[in-house]
Amino acid sequence: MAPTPNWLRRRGAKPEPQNDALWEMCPSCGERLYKKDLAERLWICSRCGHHFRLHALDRIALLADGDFHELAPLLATGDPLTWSDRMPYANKIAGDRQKSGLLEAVVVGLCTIEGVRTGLGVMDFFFRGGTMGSVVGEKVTLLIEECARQRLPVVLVTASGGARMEEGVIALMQLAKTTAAAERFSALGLPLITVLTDPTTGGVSASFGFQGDVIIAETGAAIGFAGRRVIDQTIRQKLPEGFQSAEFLLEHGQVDMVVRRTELKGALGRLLHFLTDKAVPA
Amino acid sequence: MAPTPNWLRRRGAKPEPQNDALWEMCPSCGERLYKKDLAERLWICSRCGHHFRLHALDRIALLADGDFHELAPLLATGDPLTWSDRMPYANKIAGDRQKSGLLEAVVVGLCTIEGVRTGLGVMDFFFRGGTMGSVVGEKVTLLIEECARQRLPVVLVTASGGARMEEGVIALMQLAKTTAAAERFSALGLPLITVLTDPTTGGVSASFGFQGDVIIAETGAAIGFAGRRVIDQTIRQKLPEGFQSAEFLLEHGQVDMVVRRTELKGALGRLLHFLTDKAVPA
Amino acid sequence: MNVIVELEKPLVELETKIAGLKKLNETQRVDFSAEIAALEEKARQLKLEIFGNPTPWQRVHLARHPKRPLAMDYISALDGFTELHGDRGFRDDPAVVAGYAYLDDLPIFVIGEQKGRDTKDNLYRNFGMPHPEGYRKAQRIMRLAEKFRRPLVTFIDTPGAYPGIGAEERGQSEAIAASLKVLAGLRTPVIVNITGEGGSGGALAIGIGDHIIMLQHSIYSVASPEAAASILWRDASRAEEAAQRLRLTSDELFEFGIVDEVIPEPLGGAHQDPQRVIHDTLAADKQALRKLLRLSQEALVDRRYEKFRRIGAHVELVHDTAAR
Amino acid sequence: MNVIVELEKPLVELETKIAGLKKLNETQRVDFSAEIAALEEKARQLKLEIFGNPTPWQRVHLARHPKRPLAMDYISALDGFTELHGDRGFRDDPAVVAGYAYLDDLPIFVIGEQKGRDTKDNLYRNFGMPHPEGYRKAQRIMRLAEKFRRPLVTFIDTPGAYPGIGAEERGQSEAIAASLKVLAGLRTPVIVNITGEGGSGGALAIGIGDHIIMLQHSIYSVASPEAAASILWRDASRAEEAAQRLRLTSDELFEFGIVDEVIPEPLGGAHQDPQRVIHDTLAADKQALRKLLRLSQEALVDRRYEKFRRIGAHVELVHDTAAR
Ligand SMILES: [Zn+2]
Ligand SMILES: [Zn+2]
Repeated sequence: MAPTPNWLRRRGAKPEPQNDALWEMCPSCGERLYKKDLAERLWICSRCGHHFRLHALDRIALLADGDFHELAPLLATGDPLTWSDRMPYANKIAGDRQKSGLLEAVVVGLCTIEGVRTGLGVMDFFFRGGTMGSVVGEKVTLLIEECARQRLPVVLVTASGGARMEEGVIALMQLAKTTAAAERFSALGLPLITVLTDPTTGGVSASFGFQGDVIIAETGAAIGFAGRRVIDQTIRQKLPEGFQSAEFLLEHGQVDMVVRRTELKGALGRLLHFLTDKAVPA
Repeated sequence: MAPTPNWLRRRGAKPEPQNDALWEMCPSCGERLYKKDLAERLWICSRCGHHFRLHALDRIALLADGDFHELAPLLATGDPLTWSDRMPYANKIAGDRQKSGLLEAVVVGLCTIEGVRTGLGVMDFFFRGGTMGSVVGEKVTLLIEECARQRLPVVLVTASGGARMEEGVIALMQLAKTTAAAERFSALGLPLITVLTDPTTGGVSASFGFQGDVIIAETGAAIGFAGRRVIDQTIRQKLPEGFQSAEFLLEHGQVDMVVRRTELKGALGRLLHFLTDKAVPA
Repeated sequence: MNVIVELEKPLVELETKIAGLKKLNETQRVDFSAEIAALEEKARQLKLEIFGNPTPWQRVHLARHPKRPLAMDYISALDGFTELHGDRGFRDDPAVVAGYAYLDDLPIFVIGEQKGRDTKDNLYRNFGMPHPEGYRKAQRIMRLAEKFRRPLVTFIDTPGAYPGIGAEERGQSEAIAASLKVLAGLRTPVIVNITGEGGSGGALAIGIGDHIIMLQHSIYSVASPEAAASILWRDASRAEEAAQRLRLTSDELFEFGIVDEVIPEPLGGAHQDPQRVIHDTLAADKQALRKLLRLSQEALVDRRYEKFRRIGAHVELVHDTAAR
Repeated sequence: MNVIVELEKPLVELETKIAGLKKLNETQRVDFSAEIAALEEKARQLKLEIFGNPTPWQRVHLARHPKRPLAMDYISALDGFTELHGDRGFRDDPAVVAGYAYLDDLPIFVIGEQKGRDTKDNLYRNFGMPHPEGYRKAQRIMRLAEKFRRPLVTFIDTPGAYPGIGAEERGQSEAIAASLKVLAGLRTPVIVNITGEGGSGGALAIGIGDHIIMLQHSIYSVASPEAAASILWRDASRAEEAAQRLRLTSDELFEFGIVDEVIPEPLGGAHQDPQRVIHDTLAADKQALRKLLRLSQEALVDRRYEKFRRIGAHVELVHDTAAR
């Protein structure tokens, strides 16, 4: 484990992009929102309650008690297919690093949540659509393995378009790798809690996303295996109301609970305490 | 285990009821069938293939290689509720004994099936509608326990209207008792195969009936939890075609296979060999 | 029509009258104390007369009383209950509630069969009759309890598993059979509370445990009296007769050794003092757990095996009385 | 339109011609041997020209060739295959076949993804695209293999899991995630054969094993080329380009260390000599099993863990190049 400087301070060093607008429009109700207010309200629309997608670092700041010791912070893709289409994959990655301030689509580390020492992995949809390639697979695996060693619970917050096409079947194999780690971890009697945020689909939902002992969906998140577009093209019929929404999944028995962002830390803290506290001697 | 005389010889001692008709009508196609022929054809209608309900002893003769050592042959109900309605429960039992030539609704014992030493329990619908009370629960449990001791597979052939009302909640508890035995047996890595025959419903289908590692349904058998009458009364809507038939259950993923009576012994033999033979050293 | 609700009518009238007099007594100068005392004595007598020794059929209606505390009333009385949803396969069944909570300081998982309070709620809860996915949700929670070594506490209150097309299509039998199997081998303490109706396999599916607690006027039966009458005599209207014969009351089941502990109810039933009944039930749960938590997992599962292994009533004949 | 079927047309014509001449040769007095030999040489040349070095896109179509041996062709070649059906919860999914059989004398469980041979059959098999209940049936068979200590052999041939409403409602993600988890920890040898299309998570769900065998012209990909093109460029018509880039051929996957063994196909693809390909595949399965059966359960599962653990391509940077 690399000793990392205080995470929140590090975040402060992130340069505010020059062309950032001051205002953001709510994609749900259309309200024009002042970005600074929005950030203070955890990126929840003050008018309709819509949950904007959250950057990994903001999510960590929201969930961790203050400390966060990042694991494998400098892991970067080896570009196994030496992929290139309109531009080399390496360039796309470089662009995403620039935009997001992250080296890859997941940040993993150890922290405390409401006083419980926990492994925490958070995906970032703004980096390659949160897709899982070698680095995401490796970092999630390293986190789970480290927590197995230290007998700590793991919380994984997903936001992902699935496996990363540019890494081909190597990306697909990350489903197997992370699953194998989760399986071993689970056999030790340790808890894996997953938090599915908007959007969680494909290879991430079909691996560790749905392997949680308890699965929490964030309010309004789109969650599914196949993307809506693929389904539309395949079946060419009207999709049911709320299809693939967190609430739809709850009704169909797929997730344990739907939780608003403002309640998330509390819900996780209670659950972690419940699952890990030594039972009171009777 | 009680050393029992050769089963088939014993069956010969069963007095042919005086008023037995020579002919039987097929409930499926209406064909008038000569009973002696019918018995020779394993009680399968020669015209439409309808499988008549089979007596436990006929079923044992069909499945066992010739030997059958009955367990707990003399177990009889203790009438725990001292039940009586139009007549005392004890009298009903006495009548069923007279009619069926059995002491209770299940016969259990050890035998070989296609050369595999196996525990075999067969229910008889002609004894109290194959209902499960104390004796059925106890005998099935004893069989499973004996096979656990001897590390033998168990085959249970069900035919039952469910738990026996006249033994009240004591009958209900037989679901728990047989399940507990099946669970322990299963944890030893031993195979339980169930064969669901016409009809299998209620407490028997909702306990060991559906606890088989492999579940075979006999062609045309009616299988379900709730009886058709109860469902009709509850929902008052048309039932789908073939509802609760073996074939319906196959389609709905509930049973592994539907097998004709003529193929049953072969199918069981192959399965038992497959599950119990020592793997060939590679 | 609930026969207890009918019987309660004169009592309710009397109690309304007493309440009125009491109010007068406070606001007027005339002293009604004597009249009030007389009426209260009369009410007490009436209660005793009506409820002192309820018949099995009356108990069936006490168990189904619209004001009787429901599973969620017990569960809500625990600390920090959080509901967990879904079978991960088909649907979240509202007839089964499940989650985790604290019984005083003790972390437990809970499962309950939940009826509705009114018609709308009952339609949502399907009158407390689970579908296969309800039992499959329960199995998931049972496994969590085992994995995280937390005791499991269940609350039974169902007429039975739902008899419907979808329930059969999705394997009601398999769902119950699998629940029974999971509970039979579960390596964590299981406490069962029969708080209302314990109907058939649908009740037993969350009813195999190490300590079975039953409320005095709950019922527990191989089938609901109506279903039993229909099965036995093809006549559901003979339910009262079936209730009498089925031995479904707490005292009889305690005698049979099927129920380990009976929680007394106030005169007139649990709904006369829900707080007390809920408190007593949870206190009993806690006490039972305290003992069970001392056992090793192996001892616990062996003990549970023996507990159900011995239930039965059979005799060994000296010779074969069958005609064969 | 299958590009291989198109390419095969002149070859098929030529072969028809040769067959005609051969018949003439037998029945007529004139000797056509020389002509036949010449045409046969031409056919060989044509075959080599067309199929000698198929492009990735051609391989995609070889893998999808309507005459390519399907899962059931391999499974039927085993001794005494008996199909086991159903997920015990919702439906028997015809896109997944499962059961038990003997590989020579070795008792094994098998699971295969099954396409149809014609339109009607394909509708029944859903073009080999499983629903959640297909994966849940597979999990049941995996567990049986573990319980009875029989090896598991799987046959992958699917464009991917079915993207439909019901599939999503019933938890396609959960079904695949659970299958992966069961396979990852399964305490019995698992052999995986990629015999046709290996598409996405729908393939991997029966694809975690101890020895991965791939037919020479099968494909194995993170997504079908059409889906990948649609995801990458929102243009499914650029599938050929995607096929080129995705590195989905057996030689590339063998180089990556993802595939352990490649079964050569006859010139022109497996459908040119199905018997041989099926034989070679099953022989490879047997040989692999022979080795794996020597390992203890622990060693086996550890080995499988390490096998997938090391797949990846990442580097450790010396300093943070992100702008944060
Ligand atoms: Zn808004
Ligand atoms: Zn007929």
